[in-house]
Amino acid sequence: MIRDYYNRHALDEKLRGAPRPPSANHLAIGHRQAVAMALAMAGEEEAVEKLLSSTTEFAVRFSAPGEWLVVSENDTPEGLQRRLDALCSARVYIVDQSEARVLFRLSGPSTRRILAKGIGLDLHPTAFAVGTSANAFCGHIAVNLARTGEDAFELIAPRSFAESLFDDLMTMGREYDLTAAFAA
Amino acid sequence: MRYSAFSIVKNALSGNLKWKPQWRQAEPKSHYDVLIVGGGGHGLATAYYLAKEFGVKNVAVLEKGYLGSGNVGRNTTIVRSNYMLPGNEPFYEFSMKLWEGLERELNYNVMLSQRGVIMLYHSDGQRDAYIRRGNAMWMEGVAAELIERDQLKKMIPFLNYDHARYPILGGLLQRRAGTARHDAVAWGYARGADRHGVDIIEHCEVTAIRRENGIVTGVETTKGFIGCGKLALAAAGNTSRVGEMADLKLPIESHVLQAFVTEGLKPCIDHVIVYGGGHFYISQSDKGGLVFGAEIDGYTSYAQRGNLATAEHVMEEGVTMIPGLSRVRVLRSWAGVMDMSMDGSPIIDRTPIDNLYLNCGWCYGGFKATPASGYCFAHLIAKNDTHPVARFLRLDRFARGYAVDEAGAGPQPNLH
Amino acid sequence: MTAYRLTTGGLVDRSRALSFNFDGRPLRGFVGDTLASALIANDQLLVGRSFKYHRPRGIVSAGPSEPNALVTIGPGARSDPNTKATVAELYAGLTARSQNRWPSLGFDIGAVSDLLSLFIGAGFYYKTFMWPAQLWEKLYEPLIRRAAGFGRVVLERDPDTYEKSWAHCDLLVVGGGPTGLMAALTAARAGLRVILADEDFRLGGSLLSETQAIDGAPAHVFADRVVAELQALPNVTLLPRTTVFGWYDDNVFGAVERVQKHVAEPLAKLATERVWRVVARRALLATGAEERPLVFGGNDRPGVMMAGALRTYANRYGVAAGRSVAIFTNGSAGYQAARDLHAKGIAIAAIVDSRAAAEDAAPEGTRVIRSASVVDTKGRRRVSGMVVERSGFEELVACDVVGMSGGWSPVIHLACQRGAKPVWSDQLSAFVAPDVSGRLRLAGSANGIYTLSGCLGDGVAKASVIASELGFKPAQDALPETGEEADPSFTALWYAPGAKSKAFVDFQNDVHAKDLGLALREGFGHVEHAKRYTTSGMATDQGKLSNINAVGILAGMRGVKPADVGTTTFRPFYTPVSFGALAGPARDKHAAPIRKSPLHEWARKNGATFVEAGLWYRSAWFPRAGEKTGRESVDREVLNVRANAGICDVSTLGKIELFGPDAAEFLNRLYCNTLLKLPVGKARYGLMLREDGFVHDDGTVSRLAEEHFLVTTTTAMAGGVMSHMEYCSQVLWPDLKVRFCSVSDQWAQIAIAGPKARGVMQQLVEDDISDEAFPLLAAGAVTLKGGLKARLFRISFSGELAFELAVPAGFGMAVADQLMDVGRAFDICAYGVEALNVLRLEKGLATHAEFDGRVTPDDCGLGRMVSPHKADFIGKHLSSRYGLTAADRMQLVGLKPVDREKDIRAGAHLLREGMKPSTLNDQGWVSSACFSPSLGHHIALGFLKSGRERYGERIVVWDKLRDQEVVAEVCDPVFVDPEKARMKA
Amino acid sequence: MASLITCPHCGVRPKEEFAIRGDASLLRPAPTASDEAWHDYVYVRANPRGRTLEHWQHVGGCRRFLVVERDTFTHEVHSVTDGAAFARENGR
Repeated sequence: MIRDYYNRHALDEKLRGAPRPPSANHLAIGHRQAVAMALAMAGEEEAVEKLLSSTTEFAVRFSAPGEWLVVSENDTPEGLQRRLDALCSARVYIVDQSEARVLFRLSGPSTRRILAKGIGLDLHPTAFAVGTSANAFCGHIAVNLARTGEDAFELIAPRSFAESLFDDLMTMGREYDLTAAFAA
Repeated sequence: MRYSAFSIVKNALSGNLKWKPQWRQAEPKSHYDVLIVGGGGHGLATAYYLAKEFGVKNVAVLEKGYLGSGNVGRNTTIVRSNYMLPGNEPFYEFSMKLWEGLERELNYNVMLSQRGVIMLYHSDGQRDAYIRRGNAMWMEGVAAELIERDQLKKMIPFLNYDHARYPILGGLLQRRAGTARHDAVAWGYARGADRHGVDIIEHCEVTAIRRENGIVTGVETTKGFIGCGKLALAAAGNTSRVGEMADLKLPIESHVLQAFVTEGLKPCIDHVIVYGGGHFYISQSDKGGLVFGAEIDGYTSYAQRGNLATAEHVMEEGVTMIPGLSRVRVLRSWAGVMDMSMDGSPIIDRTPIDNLYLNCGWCYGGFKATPASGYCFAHLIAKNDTHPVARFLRLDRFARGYAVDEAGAGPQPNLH
Repeated sequence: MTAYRLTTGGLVDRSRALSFNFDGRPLRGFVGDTLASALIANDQLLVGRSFKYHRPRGIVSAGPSEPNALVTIGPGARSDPNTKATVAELYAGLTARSQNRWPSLGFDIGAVSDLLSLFIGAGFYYKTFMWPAQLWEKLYEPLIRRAAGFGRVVLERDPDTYEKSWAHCDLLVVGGGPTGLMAALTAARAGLRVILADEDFRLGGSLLSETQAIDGAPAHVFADRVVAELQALPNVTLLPRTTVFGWYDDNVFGAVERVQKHVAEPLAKLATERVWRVVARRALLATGAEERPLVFGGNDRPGVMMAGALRTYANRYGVAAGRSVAIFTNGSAGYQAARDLHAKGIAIAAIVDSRAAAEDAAPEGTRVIRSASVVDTKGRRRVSGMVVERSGFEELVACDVVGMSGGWSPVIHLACQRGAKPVWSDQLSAFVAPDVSGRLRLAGSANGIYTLSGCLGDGVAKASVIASELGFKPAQDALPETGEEADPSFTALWYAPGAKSKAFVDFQNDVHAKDLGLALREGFGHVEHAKRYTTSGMATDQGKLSNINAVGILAGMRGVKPADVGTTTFRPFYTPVSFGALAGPARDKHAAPIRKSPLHEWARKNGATFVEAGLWYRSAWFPRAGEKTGRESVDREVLNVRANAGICDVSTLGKIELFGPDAAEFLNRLYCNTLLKLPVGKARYGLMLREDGFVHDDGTVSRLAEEHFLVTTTTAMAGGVMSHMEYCSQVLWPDLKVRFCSVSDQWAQIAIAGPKARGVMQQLVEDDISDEAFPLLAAGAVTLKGGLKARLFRISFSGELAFELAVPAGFGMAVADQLMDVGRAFDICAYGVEALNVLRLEKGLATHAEFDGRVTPDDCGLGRMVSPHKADFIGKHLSSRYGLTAADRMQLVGLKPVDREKDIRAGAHLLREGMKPSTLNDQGWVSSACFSPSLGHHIALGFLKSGRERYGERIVVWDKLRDQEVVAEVCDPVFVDPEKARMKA
Repeated sequence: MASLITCPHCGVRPKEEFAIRGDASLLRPAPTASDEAWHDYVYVRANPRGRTLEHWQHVGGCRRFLVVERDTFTHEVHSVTDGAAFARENGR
């Protein structure tokens, strides 16, 4: 008996139905990324950081000293694991988080004002430049926040919190007609 | 001067010019049988009972600020005896009984209002814990009632029954519990102690404890040296600082707890209501302000001021429990320095120094304990023997493994 | 008609009329009005009744310090009690109601208390109402409560929404008057990120009431120009309608913006109020100064107002509070008001000046009475005259308004909220801000500079200093030109002598000068005691007008300087802030985030009833058609698990993966039992203690590879255990080579339990899971048919043959569906946490009902788990304390009702038969109880003194709270299958 | 403090991102240490009015335990260091 199990996205319920046409401020929900936590072995922190930043095959998000979230748009979870093993062999422990995290991509002219309603970081470009990432609270939920462009941010949240975070972001964005849909 | 309706009328007719100070501004004598450090509720109550019940009249209370400037004047005025553990419940019930006679005892209206304290529960597990507590109260002869949701809806209709994150399933009610006018407690005990000859010395800060041959002989103060036969500490949030002067090692951390009051409103909340989904509690003062608070700010502090993040969290709990509070405006916040103990329960005990006595660790609960704390501490000081209801509240209970941990949170003060 | 709208002038938009309603009366005002200015324009000066004596009270001020004009605004669930009419922006359709009066504002029964005032002075209630005791709650207190309070709150759900926002800036300027505007402009031009907040709906502050020209233009035009420039700069955020209410540590400020308080129907997409948390590198308080009232006989009669307010009403709003205004002043400000009013065509009845000599210019033809005092006012609900006393002679001066001006107090509130006390200045005759820190400064009138040119200049100067400090280069622009200015001096007058009637200090709380005298007489002379005894300064205005006079009066009576009296403590909030704004959006269902299991939808589809478990919603049971109670469903689920098989969502358990050469050693120190030698591919039950020796949490530890472990925690303690592990690894043993990571969200975890569990599982799993291949406590990776990688654990919480299957979260629902599908042939059912609880109870397994933070492993019968051989583990040393090992500790036992029909419920206590209930006789308590469908009667777990020695004893289960006593038999806590044969099958 | 903590790993963060564990000046005694040493470690606190060392965990960020050197009266923060680094330096 061969079974092909269906993989259900944490926001399937929330995003059911035809999406509204995206407004200037839009929330795109990531679909099918591979995400892994890379934990540097003792003493290998710097080496791992260097290796991870040596490639553009995936995005690297700072989580904690010696701990990074690695996000790949192209790899499968297994593929990402293999790629990371090959890149940093014997220096890092890789934990698959593809199913554990949901990606929120927020973009548009009012992005900073929307995020300021939940995030205490100074998001001025001089304080949080493009390419910066860190864990932070958005309201009561811990997320990883990355600036991917002048007016574009990416939030990575634990799967179990995804619906709550989605509701919060939509409330924060209602003043600016924020729309949401799965990423293309 | 005895207070009564008659005395009010009589004085009014002579233009209210003949009222006398409620207590004397005493200057320190060179020596007292008992010196009490801390002119708050507990210190003053101790002095009162020492003089009145135990015949120890040569007593002075030293207060570094103005009388009642500590936690007795900055709490949420709740009085109750709804504890669970045998180390606590008899003590707090003893206190409750003293409260019930306090106005006549002191000839001072402390406005004890037995309006009922209800603690809400939001899950089966929490209900079971409250049942356990209610039955523990009954064991001590204290009436408790389990109010189920339907009954509660009739009693307190404005709670968030339909949209709450954690459903309100019912509550544990102690009808005899309620509130009292906090400042009046300090003033009433001060007046009572004064009438029994106790010297109350304000603006007199203890700067050192003098010891000879392992015995306390007196204290250095900002008003000079004062000798004593026995020294009793009732310094609440400053316990560690005073204790340090006698090299005491204490299981105490000082934490800051905020409280709040809203603008005055016509009567709307008739009970003291405690939210089980957090720590929020609220009641309405006789002046109309809603008085409320919740958890401590979380860090050790000697500053009598709080943090905005905590304040906002308190409000979140408030509107979650009572949605109709949303448009009520909060007038003022203040903060007290709590002597948080390592198990959340108080200490009334001797110390390794023979004539030095300790009263501390009141955490959030000091106000309601005021009469019993004073009584038991006076008992201990006068007789050198622990009052039976305070027998579990010993300083060595941690070393012996007999923590009185009502919250079950372990040795981390900010979790109690 | 006495008060009226001037025919011209003011900054209201006379082309846009607004209709509103006060106490049922339809009235009209203009855009740009406050409710107060519009009420005055309609000759409605009487707006409320006082707190204690129910005296008629009128509008006193034109700003947030207003003590009297408190009204309820808005209908039904949108009503805002105690709103100050002086700051409420007028809008079309506004409805306002007066407060604290019955039956009407004009005729208030409560006013009878005014007649009794001799008997009900300060603190009278402490001296009476003591007999008989039971009458306090029944009679006296309700009477006092009903008479007290102000507005009525509608305890209904608020239809509006609220939000919060963070803001970060180089400079926060508080106050948008002349000082604040110039400061913001200077800083903004220099390139700082600037936030300017002002409580008013229009920026400009005193410039909006000013008649003096700046740079040749009217002051308000100048203000508009500056605002326009600021608005155009990208580095500036202007926040009108925003009150900065608190200064907190690290230069963080709390502010509340009234986003839509000035509309009848708020837009749904906008919050009604927004709380800002402003993180400011520097802050400048340009909060101005407060004019002081004078304390004289009859000073509370409607029509007695602040002189500056009269100016503001005339100049900014184009309204006159009366036709004949008398001024009582101790300084130049009174004259300034008289001049402005006179220029608007309002008659000045007289200026009464407490000083003997002054240079100030009175309007032409105005009578000035020097060295004089007002000792009383006349009139019923409105002032009709005042009694002036000079050199022992009294004179009645007819007037319909008395403007009082008692000098100035810098508004330093925010600067004093963090512990530093105000400092008395002899020169200014006022308390000024202490030197608080370089990060917060004061400028302009808040800094004791009262001239317009001085304020403009101080704003520029302070902003320049700040800009330079932060590394910016401020431009050296010329200061705006102002004309010649009057000397803003005054001579303090705390109490106008010779009062013929009550001279109020605190209007709202009805504290008059004699109350302070009484307080002093009774020993309450300390400023804090006086406040608490008389309630002076404790009203909704927090004594903004009254406190300084109370201090002055106490000082006078005590024969000391105000400096020696000091002030009471300034604390947040500067002006009251709504609960709703401070709470923001986190309320109701959003009070805490909701966590959902990857199997949530699966459970919902299968009809689950959900129950809150911390942040989670867990499936409690799965009712089927015909089942009337949860109990019926739970019983069926339990029996089915024992007879066939069931599946349960256990995804909410905490799951943590550990790696590293020291992972085993780390776990071995973390748990009290031995884990060092746990073989790869095996799971073990683990028990974790706190350092004080009591049980912290339990769970399982699985070794997936030599240096790779997976631990599970209970749902409730998942966060706490993670944190505890982080503490141990980072702080206690930083040299242990271990890394870990939560994988709780990565896996959907399903328990499959029951005698047919293996049959079901084998349908899905490729690998051999026979007892030989996959025995009890086996753990490891498996492949599901079709290729999905999963993890399987042979662990049981039900006492049955059981597995826990973990699959990547997104596949959880599909796999659970599949299990139900293939399980149909095995009579599988879904079961929830209630059945799970019954199953564990029947097995005597402890959970958090038992691990209440006060039990030792031995109390729970798990003493043998505590390794005596390990050198160290968390909790080892203190476990051996006397109190934790005493023979009379309460121990976990089972309880069975002797009469099997009776039920036992959790929370009951235990008593020996025949013993009286008392704390001393208390033998223990029931921690968990349920109906056991397997046994057909109730069972319970409980803690009983020396319980393990007492199996077979009869004990009374005492539940006084529900008036129930049941005799039970003490037994071993394992009720079902003590040989564990079923689990090992 | 009280409002903001500068996390050495994550930058300036609001107080609500942190969970406060307590006194960071205490050293966990050796397993064989005296009863008194263990009692003092678990139950006795210096509780100074003034400078103190406290463990704050950055639960909303890097989840590191930080040692916050802080004044308990003025609430001024003097330093924030990583807990593991602090522990190593102080000979654990």
